[in-house]
Formats: sequence, structure tokens, C-alpha cells
Amino acid sequence: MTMPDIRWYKFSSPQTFYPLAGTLAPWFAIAAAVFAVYGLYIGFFLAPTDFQQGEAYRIIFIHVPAAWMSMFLYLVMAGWAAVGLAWNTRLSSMMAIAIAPTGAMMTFIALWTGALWGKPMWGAWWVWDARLTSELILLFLYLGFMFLHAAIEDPRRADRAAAVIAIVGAINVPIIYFSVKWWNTLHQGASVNLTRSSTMASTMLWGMLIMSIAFWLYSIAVVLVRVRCVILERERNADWVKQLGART
Amino acid sequence: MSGVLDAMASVIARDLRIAMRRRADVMTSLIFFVIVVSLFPLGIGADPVLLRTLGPGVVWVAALLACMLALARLFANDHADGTLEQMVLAPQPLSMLVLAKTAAHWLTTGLPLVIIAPLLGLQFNLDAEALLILLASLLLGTPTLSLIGGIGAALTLGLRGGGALLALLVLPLYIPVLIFGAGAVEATAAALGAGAHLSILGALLLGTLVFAPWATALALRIAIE
Amino acid sequence: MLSAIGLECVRGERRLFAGLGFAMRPGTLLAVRGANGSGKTSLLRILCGLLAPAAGTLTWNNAAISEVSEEYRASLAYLGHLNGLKDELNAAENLQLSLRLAGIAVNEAEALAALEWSGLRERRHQPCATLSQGQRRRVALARLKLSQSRSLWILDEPFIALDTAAVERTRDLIVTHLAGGGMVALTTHQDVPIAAPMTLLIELGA
Amino acid sequence: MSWESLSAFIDMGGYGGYVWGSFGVTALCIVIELAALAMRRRRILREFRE
Repeated sequence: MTMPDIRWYKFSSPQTFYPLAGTLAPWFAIAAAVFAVYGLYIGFFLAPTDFQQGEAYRIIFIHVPAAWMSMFLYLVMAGWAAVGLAWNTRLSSMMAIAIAPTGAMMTFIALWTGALWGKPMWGAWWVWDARLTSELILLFLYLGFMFLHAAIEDPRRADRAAAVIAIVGAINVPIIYFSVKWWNTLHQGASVNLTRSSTMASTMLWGMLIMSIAFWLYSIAVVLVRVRCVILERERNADWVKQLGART
Repeated sequence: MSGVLDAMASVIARDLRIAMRRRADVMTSLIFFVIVVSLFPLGIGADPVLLRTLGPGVVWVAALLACMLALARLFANDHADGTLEQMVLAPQPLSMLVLAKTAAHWLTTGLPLVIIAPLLGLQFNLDAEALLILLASLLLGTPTLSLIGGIGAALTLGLRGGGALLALLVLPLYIPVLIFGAGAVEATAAALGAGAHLSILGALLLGTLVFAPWATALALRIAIE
Repeated sequence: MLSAIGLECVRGERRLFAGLGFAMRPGTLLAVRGANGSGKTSLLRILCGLLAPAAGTLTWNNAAISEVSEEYRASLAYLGHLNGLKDELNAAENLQLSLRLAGIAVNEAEALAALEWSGLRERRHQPCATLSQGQRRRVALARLKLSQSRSLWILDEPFIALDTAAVERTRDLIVTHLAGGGMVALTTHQDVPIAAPMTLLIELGA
Repeated sequence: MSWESLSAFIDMGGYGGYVWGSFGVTALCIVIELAALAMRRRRILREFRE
């Protein structure tokens, strides 16, 4: 099966991927905006008031998509890091590095919105709920990845070392989640589930789905732009970059 | 096969002999453990009931921190004097040699913690059965801590500010061991039996035993470049 | 037989060397010369597999190093800038433990003879921390003397910090190793003439 | 779900602080991320022009 390899391989070099990312990013950004507006419209105008929580539950339209994205981006980041480590393809490692900040941001948003939702519903800013706790630990894993990468000067070693901790982290995420879940039920009895508390009207589910797609498109757009920055920084003295500099 | 075992034996023999000659290093992490554990009653107050509930968690967190502190030295000295290069170039699988180094590290830091922990448990007036489970959970848990810590030590080899970075990398991965370690002792106090917790600690140990040396060897090859 | 094709090394932003190739057969001496920072040490570390080259391939008996890495390491002895000695252990302990790790069986008498060859017989019970830089280098060279079974020697500045007698001894050791069908790759600033059946010279940073 | 008035929308059934606190911070994070990216890009390109 050589045919697809050639095509795929063509885009795996930073030089050929740079313009491609440049053209794709705006489209993803526009699509993200469209989905976001539609999602927010559903969230605020189509979704009914919840009989139990009133209007506070609308935070779900940001909280749940952000939590899903934080987990999804970590696994994608670990995937790209593993590819970069195994086949020594620089672009894959750059992709992993480009994903990390957005993933960490999504985790922060999930934690922040989780706290702001917990206050009216459970009366406390921070609740040691299994998912919120795992989200906090996920934030530490992201920070570990980013700080380890920043602490090493040589880019190649930085990529490979960060890849190892990303892979080890990815393997530990389920272990951490289940041990926190076990620990949580042990101490607090059945924790109030963030979603099961109110009957899941279909519009709510639909709203969350649209918002998740919006977040996903947004992440792709941001990562594409950031990977272009990383490529420029890494390939600074490559000649194709110098010509580029002269032109823009 | 005998070549690998002999090489591993030489690594363990060397590290233990060095540890004997530099007893200070062994003592420092042990004394750190004792001090940290003794600080808590001073901070929380001497109410026996309160101390009893906090005891397992405090002893476990202190053991975890003491273990992590000792990790920075795991590869740093070998890296500085060139023995790490020779180990990487030895015709044996590096992950097995790393396993030997981690074992030697556990014998000099993890094991002393396990032996002294029940003594400290008395400060938190844990009863005999709780102290026994504390010993068992630490015996099963501390090797896992050394193994996971080895990955962090190898990744942060030779980096400025390696200590804090090592903590950031390794502590999140320690959480499952902490949960089931401390949980085991609490379970006995609540007469629920610690069987489940100890078996999970054993499972974590086996999983780490298989995976961590390979990851540490990979991290070492990256760090040594 | 060690052969390299198109070796390239990049350190940070600078490319130290590229397209470097050679073939070493039994009895070959590969001398690497060049100014400081020209990549001599990096080249040697690439040869022993500690450092991955940016490009190019290394083959040992026509098999890629990565495939036969354990067999390759079993026929290699590396003397780097660092002597690979533990300060807390004395010379005899360092020799025996490091050789045992490397899989070379050495008994008490052989270790003693090597230390005597290195002129360290009377200091063999002192912890290496108390030895001078030159003496520590001679302990590392004693380990090299006991690694005759390893066909490929990769030596980074073997003569550094040595007095003339030690330089002479080390030179003879290398010459006998080459005469016996061994291969030696070394870097040095001092031009110590070494008679070898076949000599390759690599000038880096020229 | 139609809101009687803009103020009712902002009040969000009394939970305005929490809801707009969440959405506001999310928007803020996105703006910060985009701004940081733009600055980073401008800094690199300026480097080339020298």
C-alpha cells in the first residue's frame, strides 16, 4: 500500500505542512464560530428551564464540552508525542507541543465552570467529586508535560522526554480516574452526578453536542496556528523559512 | 540469562556498598520522614480521635514525599561520574539494569521507611491491627513509588530546577498508590477489611514492575544524549 | 568491522559535520582530530550508540547497529571524558564491579596486575575520591587493559592528564590491541604517533 | 424559552453571576489564548525582518 504513504508523507515535513495549516486554520475558525453561535442559541433560547436547578444548569453547555475536550486533547497529544518518539518525525512532536496549551486551557475552563456550577447546586466552590478531582489531576499532567518540555534546551531531547511523560500520563489517566472514583464513593457515598441530577432533555444533549463540536473546531484552528509558530521557531535557520521571512 | 542477573547483582552490590559508606544520605530521607510525620500533631492538635483518622493519610503522604526526595540522587551521581554511560553501554538490557538500580534505591530508602512507619503510627495511636496493615500497605506501595519515580528521575536528569519538576511529573502518578495505601489502613479502622486495597496495591506494583523500567530506560537514553 | 555512511551531527542550531563515512577493519586506527567544539566527542558518542546521528547509518558486521545493539555493545569498550569511577569505592572495587557489570569476568589477581600496570598498586585501597585526576584516569585505563576481549575500543582523549610514562604505557597498550586484530577509534590533541596496520584520519571542523 | 426582557436574561433566574462568570471566563481564556498566539507570531516574523 504505497500510494497513501506517499501522499501522507508529503505533508509530514514541516515545510509542506506550514502552508496547508495556513489555509485550513481560518476555515476551522469560521466553522467553530458558527457552531458556537448555534450552540449558545440552543443553550440559552431553546433549552427549557430546569425544574430543579433553574437557570444555573446552563453552565453545562460550557462545562461538559470543555471537560470532554480536555480529556480528548490529552489523548491526541499523547498520540502525536508517541508517533514523534517512535518514528522520529519532528512535525508530530511539534503537533503535540502545539496541543498542550489548548488542552490545559480546556482543563482550566472545565475546573472553573465546575466550581461555579457547584456553588449554587451543592453550596461549595470545590467538591471532591470524582470527575472534578480527575480533571484537577489532568491539569497537573498537562503542566508536567509543558514544564518538562520548557526545562530542556535541546528541542529534540525536549520533544522526546515530554513524549515519554505524555505516554506514561496517558496510561495512568484511566487508573487515576477509577482510583479517584473508588476513593470518592468510599468517602462521600454516591456522588451527585453532574448530568444525571436533571432529566436530560434532548435539547440539552443536542446543545452540549453542538458546543463540543464548536470547541473541537476551535481547538483544531488554534493548534494549527500554534504549530505554524512552532515550525517557524524550530526551523528558524532553514532556508525556506528565511525566504518566507523576506517575503512577508 | 546468568549474564543479566550477574550484571544486576553487580549494580545492586555497588549501590548498597556506596550507601553503606554514605550512610548520611540514607538517614536524611528517613529523618525527613520522621520529622514530617511528627509535625502534623503539632499542627492539628493532640486530640486522639482526630489523629487516629488522620494517621494513615499523614504517614502515607510523608512516606511518599520522602521517597520522592531521595529520587533525585537515583541517576544524578552516576550521570556525573560517567558510570551511567558505562551502564547504558553494558551488553545487558538497560531496563533490567534500571530495575536493579531501582531495587537498590528502594532497599536504601523505601525499606527503612516501611520499618519505621509503625513506630510513627503510634504517635497517631493507631491500634495494632491498623499498624500491621500500614506496614503491609507501605511494603507493597513504596516499591511502586520508587519504580514510577525512576521515570521522573531519568527524565529530569541534569536539568536545572530538577527537584521541583520531578515532583510535578511524579506526584500525579503517585495518587492511585496513595489512595489505596492510605485507604487500606482506613478500611481496617472501619472494620471493612483491607483485602481489596492491598490486592489493588499489588496489582499496581506488578503493572509498574513491568512498565516502569522500560520507560525509565527509554528516558535515560534520551537524557544521556 | 564497523562502517559508517553519511554520518551527520547537529548540536543545537549548528551542524557539526555531515556526510562522514569510513570503514574500520580489524587492525584499523581511526584518529579524529579537530579544534575544541568541532564535534570530536559527539562523533565518538555516535559511534558507541550513546548519541543518535541526525542522519547516516552505522553498521557492525554489515548489520545496522540498532538491530544488533546488544552484540555490538558486547564487543565495545568506551573510555569517555568521564572516568566512570565511583568516588566512595576504591580502585580495586571500581574495577571489579564495573567489569562485572560489563560482563567481563576478572579475578582478584588480574585486577591487581592491571592496577600494577597502571602504577596504582599501593593506592588500590584508597577511595577514588582521594586520587588525583591523572591517577583516576589511570584506573580507567586499567579497566581498558582488562577489556582486551572487546575488539572495538572507542577512546576520548585517552592521554589527557597522564604523565609521560603513562602515555607511553597507554600507547603500547593500543598498539598491541591493534596488532592483535582490534580496532581503535580515538580523539587526541597531543600528537602521539601510533603504529597501526591501517590508519584513518578524520579532520573535523576543517 | 423566551426571555421577558434583557434584564431577565442577564439576571438568569438569579444565577446570573454564576452563569456569566462561567461564560465570561471561558470567553476571556479564548481571547487570551488568541492574543498570545498573535503576539507570538508577530514576534517571530519581526525576528526575520531584522
